[in-house]
Amino acid sequence: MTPLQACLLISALLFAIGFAGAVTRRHAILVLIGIELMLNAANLNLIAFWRFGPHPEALTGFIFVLFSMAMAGAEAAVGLALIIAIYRHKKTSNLDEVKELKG
Amino acid sequence: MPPFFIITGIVTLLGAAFAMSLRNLVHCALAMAVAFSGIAALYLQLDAQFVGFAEILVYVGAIAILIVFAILLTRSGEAPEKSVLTSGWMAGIAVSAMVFTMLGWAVLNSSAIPKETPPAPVATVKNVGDALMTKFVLPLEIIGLVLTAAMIGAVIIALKEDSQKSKSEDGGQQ
Amino acid sequence: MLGEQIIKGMAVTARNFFGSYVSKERLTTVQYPEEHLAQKENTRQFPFLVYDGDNWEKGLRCVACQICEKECPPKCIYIVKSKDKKPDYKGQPQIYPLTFDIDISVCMSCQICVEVCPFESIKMDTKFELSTDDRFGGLLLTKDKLAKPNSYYQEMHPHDAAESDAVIAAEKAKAEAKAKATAEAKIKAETEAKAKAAAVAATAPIAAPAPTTQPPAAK
Amino acid sequence: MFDKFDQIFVTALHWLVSFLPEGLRPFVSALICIAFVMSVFPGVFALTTVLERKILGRIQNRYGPNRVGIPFTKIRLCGFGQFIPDGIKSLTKEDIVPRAADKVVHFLAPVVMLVPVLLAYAVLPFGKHMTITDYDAGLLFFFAVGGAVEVSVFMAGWSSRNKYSLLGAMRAIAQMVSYEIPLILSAVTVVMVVGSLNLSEIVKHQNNYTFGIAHWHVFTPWGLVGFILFFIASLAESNRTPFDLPEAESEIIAGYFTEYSGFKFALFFLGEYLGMFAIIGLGITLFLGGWTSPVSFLTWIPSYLWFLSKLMTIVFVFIWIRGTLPRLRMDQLMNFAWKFMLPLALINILVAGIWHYMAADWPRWLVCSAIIFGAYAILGRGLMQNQNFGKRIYRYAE
Repeated sequence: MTPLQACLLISALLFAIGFAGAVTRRHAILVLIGIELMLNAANLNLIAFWRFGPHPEALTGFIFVLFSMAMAGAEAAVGLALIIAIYRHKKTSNLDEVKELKG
Repeated sequence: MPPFFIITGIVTLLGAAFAMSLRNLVHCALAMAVAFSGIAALYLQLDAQFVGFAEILVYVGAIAILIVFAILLTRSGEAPEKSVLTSGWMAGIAVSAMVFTMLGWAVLNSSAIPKETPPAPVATVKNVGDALMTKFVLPLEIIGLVLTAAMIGAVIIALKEDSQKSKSEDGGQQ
Repeated sequence: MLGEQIIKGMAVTARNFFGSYVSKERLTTVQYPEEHLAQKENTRQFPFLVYDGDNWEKGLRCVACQICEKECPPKCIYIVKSKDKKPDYKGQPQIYPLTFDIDISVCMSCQICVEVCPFESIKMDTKFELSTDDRFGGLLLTKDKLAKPNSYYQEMHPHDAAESDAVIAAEKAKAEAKAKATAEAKIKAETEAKAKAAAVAATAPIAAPAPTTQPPAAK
Repeated sequence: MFDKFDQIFVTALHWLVSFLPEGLRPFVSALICIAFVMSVFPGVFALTTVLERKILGRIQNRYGPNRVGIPFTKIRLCGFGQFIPDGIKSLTKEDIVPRAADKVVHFLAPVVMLVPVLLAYAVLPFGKHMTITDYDAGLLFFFAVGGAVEVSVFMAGWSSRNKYSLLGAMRAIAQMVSYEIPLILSAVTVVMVVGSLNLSEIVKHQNNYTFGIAHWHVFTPWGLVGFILFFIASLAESNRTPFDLPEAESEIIAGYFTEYSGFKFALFFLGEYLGMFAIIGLGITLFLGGWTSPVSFLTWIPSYLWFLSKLMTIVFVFIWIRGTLPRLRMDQLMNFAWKFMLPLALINILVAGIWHYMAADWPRWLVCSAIIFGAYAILGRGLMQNQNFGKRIYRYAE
């Protein structure tokens, strides 16, 4: 197994774990954590391909990861603000109980 | 394959698995911080130090803390008595297992994977800065805009409804 | 301007900081085991027993009347009376304490024992460094440790000691006067008796030889 | 001669390592460096605990500890032996864990606190050629590991299951997050002017002399403001008075380490002080010329001594401030961070840019000073005017 394949396998497993968590857990914050894990799996992929790819000096994957981190920060901020707003409104952050559009 | 790489990978995956499976949400958040630290260590071993430290700064220093705050603000610090899983969790696990098998199969059998390891690239802060200020200057600006928008949006969403509105709501309830 | 008051405050503390190195008046702390503050005259710590003269066993004023033992609120005094009697400072035969213990781990320095003592025998000491590593025996003061000479008391509390000495002197004087009075009365009675006897003797044919030696002895 | 004395530690390290086989050398030299940090800075910590009590005592016209010296002798060393019994006491005390506490997290919190703090020393230049890892993005590394301290604070506060602990932890995190922004922004000015995140590079940039006076960043308008901002923010980051709300004894007992005792408490205490030294060390490196001497005729004094003396001077000022200022209220704390320090730091970045691009002559001094002074006056006035002395309105988290 080459190092690249090892990285990709780790990232695939990380993605699967994050996905399983996001799909199976009830709590909204845990879904968010799962999404963060999936994003990180993608970032790991990008870094691995930058490192072992043909043109590392172009820094494409590297910069992509930086931007993706900034996006993750924005996403987390907005997501958590939404969760808090929903909690304030419905007194729950359990996703099964937040399925009605009627407020 | 250096052993340290494998250890970090295992720590990362264990952290992620615990983050997704523990009952207590605060434990989940802390396990997530472990997973992120592991990913940062992986980045360091892939010669991407800048990204590694940015990962710790952003994920462990900011997002983990943010999530912990959200957990405490939504009063979910205690482990729930009810089931923590959704009704269709079996299907979810099955789908994610399928995703992993497919990805793993593709990774192991792909012909596009280069066989030899290239020498470590240099990604000094200066190079990154130059790239950000020349080639990627437009994405950088857009990211700045997105972050500002996200910040304002988050503040507006999380802000309490103004007192007049809540007063009328109270009146309505009575 | 923001920060102005902060700088003023910092200046004050800096003045204190450096001032404490130059001026001794700023540092009010007394470095205790090495330095001692002069004690006030009214300092009182724990009781002790006063004795007169040089021999503490002979000169002890205490007569084991046990009033202090009864009055002591925390009951820290323990007295055993003697069976025999010894002459006190007045020369009267008195009971004396065989045992006189004060447990100063119990004593609360209330000074009631001093107030009630009719013999000016128990007084308050100013010694306070009484810590010991033996918390049972070391804090139980026995008679020999409690006994201190009157000169010590006079030095420690001159005013009180003078008062107490005056009381004792008055008592003594009273007792002497009484003794004298009784002696005089005795002598008078004797002389009267003798005079009577002499008168009787004068009338009688035999004269007594004794009355010639009597006057100097009476003086 | 003086140069040899300056490099004595570096030469000693090379000499020690030279006996080993080639493959072991990096590993062993790293171990020696770790041992160096683990012995020197806890030593400075021990000294500081006594010094702090002595200085506070003097400020309040007391002596402070002056008894304990070398055991079994009459030598008192002005009380500087005090840390030995203190240490023995805190290390041998019973370790009490609340029954309701989350045992694992409660146990891990002090460790998680100490690890990033010690890691931060890896990039600090203690002297000439005395940086453990001369890493390209050292400043980023420093701030990254500094951010991990917040997690440990939360772990300690939450796992104790004590409302005081939790309140203290929440206060500490809110304070650290708020003050990290002016901290980083004030450091950004230096990065802009030097053009490097490498701390050795930053020191080298300040190691020039005109008329015998060093080119420290603090001697420029933007550097002065940056240093003051950094100083205040580092006071807040290390939870020192007047920003010691997280452990306000009179309100919430001891904050997030209320439920800690014995060895774990000692670890927290150590971690807090080591964090303070690290952040002071960074401030020295960024603004006060690191290990360089302020005047050219004193360059013969060994560089590590300069670093240490600067460190102790700033520690003294920290203690002095602790002896002077009362604790802030939470809203004052937040107002100060967001309404005064953040705008001033942003303006300072602008000033640093102007400074960088204007010709090195007197007009740039004038322009930069004018901008900074104006901003300071306006922001300061705004902060004072917004003070609300009326009845407080409480808002609770729901």
